[in-house]
Amino acid sequence: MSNLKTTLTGYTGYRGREGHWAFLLHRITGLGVVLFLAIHILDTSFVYFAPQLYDEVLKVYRSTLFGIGEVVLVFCLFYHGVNGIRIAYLDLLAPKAWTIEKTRRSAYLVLVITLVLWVPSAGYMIYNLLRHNFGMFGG
Amino acid sequence: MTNIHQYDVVVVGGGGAGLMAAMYASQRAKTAVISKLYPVRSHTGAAQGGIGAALGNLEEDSPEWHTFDTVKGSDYLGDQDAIEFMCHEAVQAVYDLEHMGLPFSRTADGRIAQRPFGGHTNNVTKKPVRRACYASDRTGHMILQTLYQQCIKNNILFYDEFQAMDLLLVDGKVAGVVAVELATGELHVFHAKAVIFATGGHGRIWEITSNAYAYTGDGCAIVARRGIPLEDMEFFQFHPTGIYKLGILITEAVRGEGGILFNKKGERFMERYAPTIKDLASRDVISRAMYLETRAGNDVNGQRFFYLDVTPETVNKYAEIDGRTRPDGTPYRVTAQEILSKIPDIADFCQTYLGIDPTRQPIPVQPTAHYAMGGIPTNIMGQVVIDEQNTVLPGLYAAGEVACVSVHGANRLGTNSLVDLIVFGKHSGIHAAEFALGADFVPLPADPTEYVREQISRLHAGSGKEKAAAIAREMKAEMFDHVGVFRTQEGLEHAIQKIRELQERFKDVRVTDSGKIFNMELLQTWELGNMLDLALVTAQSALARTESRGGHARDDYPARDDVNWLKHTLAWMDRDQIRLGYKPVVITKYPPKERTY
Amino acid sequence: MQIKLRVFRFDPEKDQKPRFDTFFMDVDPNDRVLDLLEYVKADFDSSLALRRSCAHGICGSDAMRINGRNYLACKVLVKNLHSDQITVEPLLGLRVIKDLIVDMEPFFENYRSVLPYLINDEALPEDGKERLQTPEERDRFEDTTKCILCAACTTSCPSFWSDERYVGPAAIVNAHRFIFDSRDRAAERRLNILNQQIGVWRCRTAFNCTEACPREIHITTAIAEVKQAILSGKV
Amino acid sequence: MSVTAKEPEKIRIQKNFDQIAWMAMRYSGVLLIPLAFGHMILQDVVVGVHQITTDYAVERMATLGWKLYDIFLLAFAFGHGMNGVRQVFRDYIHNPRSFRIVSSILFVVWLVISVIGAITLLAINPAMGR
Ligand SMILES: Cc1cc2nc3c(=O)[nH]c(=O)nc-3n(C[C@H](O)[C@H](O)[C@H](O)COP(=O)(O)OP(=O)(O)OC[C@H]3O[C@@H](n4cnc5c(N)ncnc54)[C@H](O)[C@@H]3O)c2cc1C
Ligand code: HEM
Ligand code: SF4
Ligand code: F3S
Ligand code: FES
Repeated sequence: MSNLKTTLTGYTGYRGREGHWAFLLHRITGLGVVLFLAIHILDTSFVYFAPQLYDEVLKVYRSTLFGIGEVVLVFCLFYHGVNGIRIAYLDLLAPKAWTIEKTRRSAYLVLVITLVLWVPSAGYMIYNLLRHNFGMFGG
Repeated sequence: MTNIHQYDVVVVGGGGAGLMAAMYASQRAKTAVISKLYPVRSHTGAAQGGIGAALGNLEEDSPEWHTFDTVKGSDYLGDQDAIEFMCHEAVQAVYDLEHMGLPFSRTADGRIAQRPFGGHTNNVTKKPVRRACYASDRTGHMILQTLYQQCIKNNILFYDEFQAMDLLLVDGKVAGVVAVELATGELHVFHAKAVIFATGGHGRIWEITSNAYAYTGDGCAIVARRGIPLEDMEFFQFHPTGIYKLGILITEAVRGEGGILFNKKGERFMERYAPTIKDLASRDVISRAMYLETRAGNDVNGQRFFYLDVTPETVNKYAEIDGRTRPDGTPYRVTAQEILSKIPDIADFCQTYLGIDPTRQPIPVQPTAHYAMGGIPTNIMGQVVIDEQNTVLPGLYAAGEVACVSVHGANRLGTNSLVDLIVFGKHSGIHAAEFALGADFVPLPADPTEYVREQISRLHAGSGKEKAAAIAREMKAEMFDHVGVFRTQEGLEHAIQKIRELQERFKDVRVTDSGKIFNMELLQTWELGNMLDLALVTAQSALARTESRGGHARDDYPARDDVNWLKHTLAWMDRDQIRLGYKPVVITKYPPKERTY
Repeated sequence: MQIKLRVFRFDPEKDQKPRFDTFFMDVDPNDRVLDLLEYVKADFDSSLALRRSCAHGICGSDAMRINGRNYLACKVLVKNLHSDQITVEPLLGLRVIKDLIVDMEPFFENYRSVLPYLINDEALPEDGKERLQTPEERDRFEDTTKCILCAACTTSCPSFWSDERYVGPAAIVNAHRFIFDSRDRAAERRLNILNQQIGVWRCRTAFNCTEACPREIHITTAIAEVKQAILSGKV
Repeated sequence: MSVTAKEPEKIRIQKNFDQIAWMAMRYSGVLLIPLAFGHMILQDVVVGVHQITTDYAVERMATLGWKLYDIFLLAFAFGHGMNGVRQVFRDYIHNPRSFRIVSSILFVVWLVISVIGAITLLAINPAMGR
């Protein structure tokens, strides 16, 4: 188990740069998304296996807590996807571009693109959440 | 409890010489290498410029010329039979390295690339010749890596991080070595038929040095304590271009590529000291020129440094003035890019330690203690010889910087040390294996580790009144000031007295760490003892030699004196006294002449 | 300038647990961190244990974690750290033996596993001279010949932290040096070794290795080239 | 010019799972951009959970186009994700036996959930709406 300790020390304590953070975020977001996906497949299957219960599921989905979680999920998928494309592009098409400058810059670019996608989405989702759950904006 | 191991051949040291010896010895005899550093950490890895061999890949060259240049470079103190042997063997040795995988830089037609280097000339035109075979500016690194790789391939047995502390002699024959295992603090006895010392130099005695922390002269000190003389210890090379204050080496190759030295007036002062090859004169000549310039007040800011300029503008300007051409006859002109590609590591040092880009700014340099020409006397087979008659001590070998064959005489030419390692490393390996096959083990003494234990317990038993660090500091400063580039009787006497005083004070040092595991303090304090001993031998040998020759420059005896001093110094450490003796220089083809560049 | 130096200490013969010793000292911004550690040994606590030799970034002895990142202590100047607090710790992922000294054996074992030596059993040129190689062929692996086996890369790699069987960037760099050498004939063997579970596929391009390499080797590029060679079967 | 005139070496590499998985992660990832991003943007952002009802879900899943889309998404996203999880576990679990057990469990989880998802997608038809 000393490896686990080393790993955690390294993940949190090592002052890695962009590549290190990109790796950590990619891993965390990937695991987050797959966890959600597993649950999501199962709950959606209620539509077929237990349609009555699906309404309950939808209630949970509409809860405030879940709404916030959903905003996070959207970030996770956006980040993971955009960064995944960065990795796939460099690995498959431009292996020579795995250089310090390009890695640093592309890691920032990924963050920017993610935010460009996420911020409006999150805004709209929060708007909906506030409207439906808190009756704001004439909801 | 001590651990006893038995090998036909034990190699002490895992640098270029040690690995080469191990590779050849292990082909025939059961061999082990013990090294206080991981072999790849050895100082051979620091060598930058190149390895000299008359391959003639770019222009006409011959081992004869290489021989003559080396003899001349040695200020006629080198043994000419050994030099001739080395320079002829060099060619095959370089091809051997290539076959082992060494990634030499290449010429356009795929051959090993070569560059000019200080003191290497075309004997006919007297112009610099391209003789230094190189792999960028990390030739030594590539030699060390390549040899280590081959050792792995050949399953050579390594005792990494084992520090030898004593040589076992029984009735004038080698019985083995005693080493401490750093990781456990345990003593190990290596019972051997033949022992090869390849422990490198001792440049850490001086304050400003290009040498590694590990360069504490363990090999010389160990054998000297066992009654073996040290040869030509007064000859220590000061390399003219160490980075100001740090001593980090800026290879001669920088001047080979066209770099020029300037004093504070912006004058190319080497024109005055070596009118023919100017900035590519040999090291002792340039270091001495710098000293004289300093004395004349021409050093920059009065701080004893000069500028080495490799900016393309300067290089091209002076290449034009000198009429330097490329092999195809076109004028020699360079771009910043080209310079960078030839000396990437140097550029990196300048960037890291000085924050300057050498293709835009000049590099501040000063002479730095660099290379021990002297050491354990050997013959061309690497056998240690212990007196004026060159009597062989059976089973004991030395190779590399620790040895004095003597091929470098009073001054080593750049690139010749790597040649020395490879050639004599190889031959000592071959010969040691041969010897071991025909010899029996000499029985170990009753208590083989006694002397080492005694030395260690003394280091623990000191009163603690004195600090090792302070003693080291004072020794280095004293040596740099008085046993440096220029020496005088007064200075040397001062130094000798000071070192004796430091040796006394050293007895009051106490090692605070009483542990066994990686007790670096203990070992480093022991190393300081070695350095003090060698400092004394160096100063004593220098005081006796009342002439100036190569790396040994006496202010009070400025001329070379072939009548009285064309001989090698031998220095014995008899308890606390240094006894000096002399043996003749071997001269075959080249009678001494005045040495001008 | 005045700095606060914190040094990781652990003496296996005395201590149950590691501790940090703190030293306040006046230093020159141009001092190397190695110089500071030498000041500690000279003036404060001579029992501090570390490896070092060349003092100019060429022997690979003194890789360690400085302010949380791997450097050679002799190649990083105080001013480069932009801080008056300096924390020095041993490399992560290798067992600490004493103070800043770690057990390098697993690292060298990984290195040896990739056949880091020239293999070519074909006859040598008849004239006994060098095997030919063009400057272009030589350039192909120039970068990876620079490695000094300091382990700064491997011990900064998240994949290595979690599993020291991963051969690690340093081993791949040294394999690369031979795979792309036109004189070598064992690329196939090396690529098959690196195609294993503990080989190149463990690299998640976390890039700490390249950031840490004191020789500025483009490690991740080299790893990517090896991956490509495995996939395409071409070197 | 190549003076060594080295024959391009014919190198045979033993194909293995890691190598294939590495490629698969990248290709499936690229494919997942339209699939996963599309799905998420539509469902979570544009439509939003508050508009989603059982009827909506049934209707959508019953349309042939969306059915295909969802099946692809299920196959690629969950496969990609579960292999990702397997790789992460492999970083931390070193005992080969333990790892074999864990990956078997992951495989079963993947299979069961995928089958449940597949049945749902395949079986739903418009008639099921209320
Ligand atoms: C910066 C620099 C640049 C140089 N450039 C050039 C150049 O361009 N061309 C050239 O020809 N020469 C050059 N030289 C000189 C040359 O590199 C050295 O003289 C040569 O490498 C010495 O090799 P060696 O094998 O004798 O010793 P090293 O390579 O230093 O090996 C010594 C070995 O002995 C071991 N050792 C030491 N003491 C003990 C002990 N007590 N017990 C066990 N093991 C021990 C060490 O661990 C090490 O493995 C340069 C030197 C320096 C410092
Ligand atoms: C949207 C498009 C996506 C792209 C482009 C993408 C790309 C990638 C890539 C290239 C990797 C391999 C990383 C590596 O080996 O270094 C990866 C890993 C991973 N992906 Fe995705 N992915 C996407 C969507 C998803 C989805 C939807 C999930 C969850 C179901 C997911 C979960 C994971 C996980 C868990 C990993 C392993 C992470 C790790 O090894 O650290 N990915 N992804
Ligand atoms: S690749 Fe760089 S960081 Fe890694 S061991 Fe080699 S020199 Fe050190
Ligand atoms: S840090 Fe590790 S994950 Fe790859 S890019 Fe370097 S080896
Ligand atoms: S001491 Fe040699 S690399 Fe730092």
